[in-house]
Amino acid sequence: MGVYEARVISHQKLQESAYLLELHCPEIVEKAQAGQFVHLKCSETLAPLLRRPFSIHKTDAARGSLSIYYAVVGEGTDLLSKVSINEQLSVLGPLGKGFQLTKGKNVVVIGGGMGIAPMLFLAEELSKNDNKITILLGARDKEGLLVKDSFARFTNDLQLATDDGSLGHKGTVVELLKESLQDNPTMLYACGPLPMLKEVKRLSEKEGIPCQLSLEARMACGIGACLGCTCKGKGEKYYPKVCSDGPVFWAEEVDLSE
Amino acid sequence: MGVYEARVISHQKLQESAYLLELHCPEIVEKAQAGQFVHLKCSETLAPLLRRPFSIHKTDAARGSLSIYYAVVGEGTDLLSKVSINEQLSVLGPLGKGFQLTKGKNVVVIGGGMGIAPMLFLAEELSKNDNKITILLGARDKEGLLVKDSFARFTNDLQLATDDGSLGHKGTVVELLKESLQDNPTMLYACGPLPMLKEVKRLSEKEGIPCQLSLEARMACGIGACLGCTCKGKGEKYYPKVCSDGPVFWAEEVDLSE
Amino acid sequence: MSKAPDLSMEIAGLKLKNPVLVASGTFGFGMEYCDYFNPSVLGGIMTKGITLEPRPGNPPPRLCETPAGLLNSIGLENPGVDDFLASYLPVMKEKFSTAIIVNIAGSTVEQYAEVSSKLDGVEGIDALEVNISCPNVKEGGMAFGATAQSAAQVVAAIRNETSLPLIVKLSPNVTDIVEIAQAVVDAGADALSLINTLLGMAIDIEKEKPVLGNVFGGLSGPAVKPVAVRAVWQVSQSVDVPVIGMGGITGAEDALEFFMAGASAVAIGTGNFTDPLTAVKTLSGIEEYLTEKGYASIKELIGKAWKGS
Amino acid sequence: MSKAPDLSMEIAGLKLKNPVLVASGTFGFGMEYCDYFNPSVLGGIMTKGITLEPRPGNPPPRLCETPAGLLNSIGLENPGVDDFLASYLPVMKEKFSTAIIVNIAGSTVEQYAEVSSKLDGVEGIDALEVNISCPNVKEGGMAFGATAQSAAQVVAAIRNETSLPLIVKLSPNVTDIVEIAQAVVDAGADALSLINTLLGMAIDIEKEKPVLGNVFGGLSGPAVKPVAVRAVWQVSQSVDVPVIGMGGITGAEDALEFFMAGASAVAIGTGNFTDPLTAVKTLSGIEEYLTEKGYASIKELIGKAWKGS
Ligand SMILES: Cc1cc2nc3c(=O)[nH]c(=O)nc-3n(C[C@H](O)[C@H](O)[C@H](O)COP(=O)(O)OP(=O)(O)OC[C@H]3O[C@@H](n4cnc5c(N)ncnc54)[C@H](O)[C@@H]3O)c2cc1C
Ligand SMILES: Cc1cc2nc3c(=O)[nH]c(=O)nc-3n(C[C@H](O)[C@H](O)[C@H](O)COP(=O)(O)OP(=O)(O)OC[C@H]3O[C@@H](n4cnc5c(N)ncnc54)[C@H](O)[C@@H]3O)c2cc1C
Ligand SMILES: Cc1cc2nc3c(=O)[nH]c(=O)nc-3n(C[C@H](O)[C@H](O)[C@H](O)COP(=O)(O)O)c2cc1C
Ligand SMILES: Cc1cc2nc3c(=O)[nH]c(=O)nc-3n(C[C@H](O)[C@H](O)[C@H](O)COP(=O)(O)O)c2cc1C
Ligand code: FES
Ligand code: FES
Repeated sequence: MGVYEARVISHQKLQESAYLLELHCPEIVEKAQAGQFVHLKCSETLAPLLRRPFSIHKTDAARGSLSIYYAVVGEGTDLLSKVSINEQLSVLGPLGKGFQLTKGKNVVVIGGGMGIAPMLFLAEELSKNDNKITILLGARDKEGLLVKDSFARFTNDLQLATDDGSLGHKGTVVELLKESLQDNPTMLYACGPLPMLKEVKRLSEKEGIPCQLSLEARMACGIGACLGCTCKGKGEKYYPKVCSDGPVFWAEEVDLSE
Repeated sequence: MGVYEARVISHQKLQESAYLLELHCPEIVEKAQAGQFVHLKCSETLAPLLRRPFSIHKTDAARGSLSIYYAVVGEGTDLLSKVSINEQLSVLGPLGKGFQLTKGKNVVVIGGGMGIAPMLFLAEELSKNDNKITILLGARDKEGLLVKDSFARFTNDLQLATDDGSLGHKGTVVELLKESLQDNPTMLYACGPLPMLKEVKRLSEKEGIPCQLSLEARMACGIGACLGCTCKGKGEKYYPKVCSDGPVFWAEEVDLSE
Repeated sequence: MSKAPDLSMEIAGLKLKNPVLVASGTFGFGMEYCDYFNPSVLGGIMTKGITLEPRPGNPPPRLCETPAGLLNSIGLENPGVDDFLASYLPVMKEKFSTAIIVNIAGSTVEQYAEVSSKLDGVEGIDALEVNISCPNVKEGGMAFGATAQSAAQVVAAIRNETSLPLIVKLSPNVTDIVEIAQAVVDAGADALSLINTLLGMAIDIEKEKPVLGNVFGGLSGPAVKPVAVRAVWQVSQSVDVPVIGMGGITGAEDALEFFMAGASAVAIGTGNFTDPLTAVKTLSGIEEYLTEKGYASIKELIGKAWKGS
Repeated sequence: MSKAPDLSMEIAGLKLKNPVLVASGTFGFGMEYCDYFNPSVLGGIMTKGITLEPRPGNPPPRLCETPAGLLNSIGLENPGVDDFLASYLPVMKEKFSTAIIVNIAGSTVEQYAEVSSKLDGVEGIDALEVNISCPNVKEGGMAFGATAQSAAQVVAAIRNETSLPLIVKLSPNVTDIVEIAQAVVDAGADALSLINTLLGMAIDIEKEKPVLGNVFGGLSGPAVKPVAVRAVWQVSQSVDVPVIGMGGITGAEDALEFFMAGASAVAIGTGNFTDPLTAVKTLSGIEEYLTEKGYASIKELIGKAWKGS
């Protein structure tokens, strides 16, 4: 972990208001694990004041680069989208607790919306370990699934869902999951909007399948110092910190009610 | 006067941290008078919060454009310097009370440092009215006088001064003025740093020559509504507003002591 | 097809065509902004603070920009009530068909009373806004707003002199704003404005002295919005009179926060400086929001965040 | 060749190698930042607030970014004084060769006293910072800091239990911070920290309810700097003990404002989040400034803006 000035190597608009940003940062790449994130300063001014967390979408050891896949949703990501090649960005990372990898298992990877972002790195890592991987990606429309091809390399079973039916199954990724469960997976990995995570958690509990969820929370420090990015825990730990106890949690560790 | 979204037509780095920015804004050009200024939003975010005032350096009726000549001194001008061609900037203008023009007189135009900026537009206007014009420009070094050639068109008597002697007289523009006074000018026009303005005012009073000074103050509204940009007045008016009672004042109207 | 949402609002008997005003001291007497838009489209104009005698204001510099904020130490520069009535009000009356709310200040209770009595019954004045919270003059503002007792005293004295709707403007520079709010309502306030500026200052590290000629200034702008929203939330739940919310509004989203926190109207201050069209844009943004969400009236939003759905 | 300027400072008998600290609650117990720099280069570390019993803190969401500011409602989540002594302090002692200032809070005067007595005489603790100004918990903070009397009462009770240097942290959410400062100094404070956060809130206009789980939060960051500088200016001129200034510092220029306003040391809070290196950069920036301007010691700058040259 450290703070680095990372040079922008490539920056590509993928779909309406979603971008792929590649940063040169070998120090982070060397240590990064799937499910971890980086904390980025999106501007040099005080607007916005805080950094913004983004999952590591993929790494390229040869280029010493990591990529993030992000959507423009507000001021920070809007400013980020205007950053040019060769500009430097201040990056903290790699941060947080990533996914626990499995070996020789039958796993399902579920990504919904921008929750697709961390799943590519995860898929790559899982594919190295002799797992049987099913990947389920969902989005509003086919535009939201433009990164699907990068996933195809890591699985023979890539299933897509869109709300408007413009690509793959018309409906939610949770519906795809329900079918996949008949295949008796032994591990679920999920990242996506809260309603999706709630459903995945419910299904995993019902079926008794271990399940790892990547959560989001508003962050300040990003490194466990401010105690700001809490979610609701279960059992002893009242309020786990998403940035350092997570972002990846076992489904049973967290309470997703609002 | 109005608020306009003006497109950047050209943007040129002139010298170390000084730029020439040309904005397409026919509405302002049509009404602009020498000595007036525009109030520019340098960023789309809240950093910095306020607009920044800049003198109108020149106008080009055919292109419907106005130019400002500015130095990077802080956050706002730094952001401004990064603006690209075809971007839009929000501009208020033309604002303030400009220079009172003369006809058939023997005038001296004195610009020091970035105070050179409004003097080009002034020189052009004066040159239309059958005046005998002496132009005195001063700067730290010759880099600071790169705009000098634009002035040459409007006078046969362009004199330069630099602190380091790298161009023209080694010394201040006030020293040049002292010599020019032997020529019995009938009007002085000055813009520049406070110590220079104080000297010009003192000399004008000593010699009894009418003198117009362009002043600066921190501004908020730029249009006379907030009462924030005051200077010290003389006589009845305690605190004239630089944005609407000025920026150009008769030397005797203002008290330049700090 | 959906009907246009109802934006009208009544505050202290004063009918506003819409609930977007411009805040005292940031809009002069309205004239300066006429080149940019027609102020009559707004719900009302709150004038620069008026005192009994003309005041020159504080020595320059009077402004200092801060992160997302502005420090000002204007110090109530104004032409005085007589000249206001003679020279400014007639022009305002003629030019503007919107509520004219005259902001007043004073150094003594008597001065507040006298200004109020001079403004009472004058045609064209729709309401008074009493500034007991100006941090920029030693007497005549903050001192009165600092305790419930002195605040109530000023308000009672004014109430005695006028039947105009009385809006009292509160300071955030107090330990318990609710206590002061209740005291001035008991003393006769028909509505409350909040917040005035926060007491602040800045130092010029080159000159090694305060930036402002007056040392202290009032902090306004987006930086103070969280304090303002909190004050509106607290006060609107504790009094029975309407609250006009202000502090850092730069657009409709900010304004909506204030309504949901309990404001019945909002005023744009520093936001006018960033963009002279902020008030009109805020107004149209609110209208769009209501239409989009299917609200029939802005009134449905008042206090929504504490009333619940 | 010029000598390196003297950055050392003594506050309440506590010798600091330099006057740049990190503020309570923004630096955990120092461990998290070790990956970014060595905290031992700083003048000291102010710990997260410690209470008698462990506390879970407030429900999420606990953070909301605002223009140039941050609202937090952590609510004093902490392991409690016993676990702090058993598990955290030993690691801090071992890892850090810099002043360790333990920030404490409580819900009753007795709790403050008991925590202080447990920390008294413990090796490795250099000073206590007493938080009587936390706006984030109903009891145990702000309530005590709100009046001179209750503030003095807490401080006197703590003074009774400990001979450690006692730094009392004041709230800006009061009508008269000077009055409170004087009262706590009279009650035994050796130094003052100011400011804690401003009470604020934000509303989520989509959800039509407050953003923070706890409704209210404390506002920090550059947005509040003008309020903090003002408080330091006022208080440092009215008491005879040193003042530690904080509120919105993001670099040396901000820190210099605080020194010139009267601070003897500064602390970086929210600035750590923008850049974990803010504190070290501030320190080196101060050193450069002193060298450039030919000051022999940082002490020459304390209160320069009111003392004059
Ligand atoms: C561990 C982690 C990993 C993330 N990875 C990615 C990623 O790979 N790609 C990606 O596009 N985004 C990712 N995000 C979300 C991303 O951080 C936010 O979209 C970003 O911070 C928004 O910044 P902004 O300034 O553009 O929007 P803001 O102006 O801050 O917010 C815009 C709107 O989005 C909402 N919002 C923004 N962020 C969050 C959040 N974290 N939780 C709830 N609501 C929010 C706000 O409430 C607001 O309505 C991740 C978040 C976390 C915590
Ligand atoms: C009527 C008028 C016309 C102007 N015309 C020009 C012009 O043609 N070209 C040009 O380069 N500049 C001009 N200026 C100055 C210009 O407005 C400032 O340089 C600019 O606002 C600085 O913004 P910033 O954000 O970069 O600097 P900031 O970060 O705001 O300030 C940087 C430093 O400069 C000082 N400073 C900035 N502006 C002023 C000021 N107005 N008075 C005193 N100190 C100041 C600040 O105190 C600070 O130390 C003009 C100013 C006025 C009032
Ligand atoms: C330059 C300036 C002048 C002001 N003058 C007055 C005044 O005369 N009377 C008053 O009651 N408030 C005055 N205010 C306070 C504003 O009306 C408003 O309450 C405050 O600025 C908060 O709103 P804002 O953040 O939108 O500016 C002034 C504010 C500014 C910035
Ligand atoms: C996330 C967070 C947690 C804080 N926790 C504490 C605390 O436990 N005790 C305390 O006295 N102050 C606490 N504070 C206040 C800071 O120590 C500091 O006084 C305040 O934030 C102003 O400084 P800043 O603007 O540099 O952050 C906290 C501030 C933040 C932002
Ligand atoms: S963001 Fe600070 S603890 Fe997680
Ligand atoms: S800047 Fe507002 S009156 Fe001049």
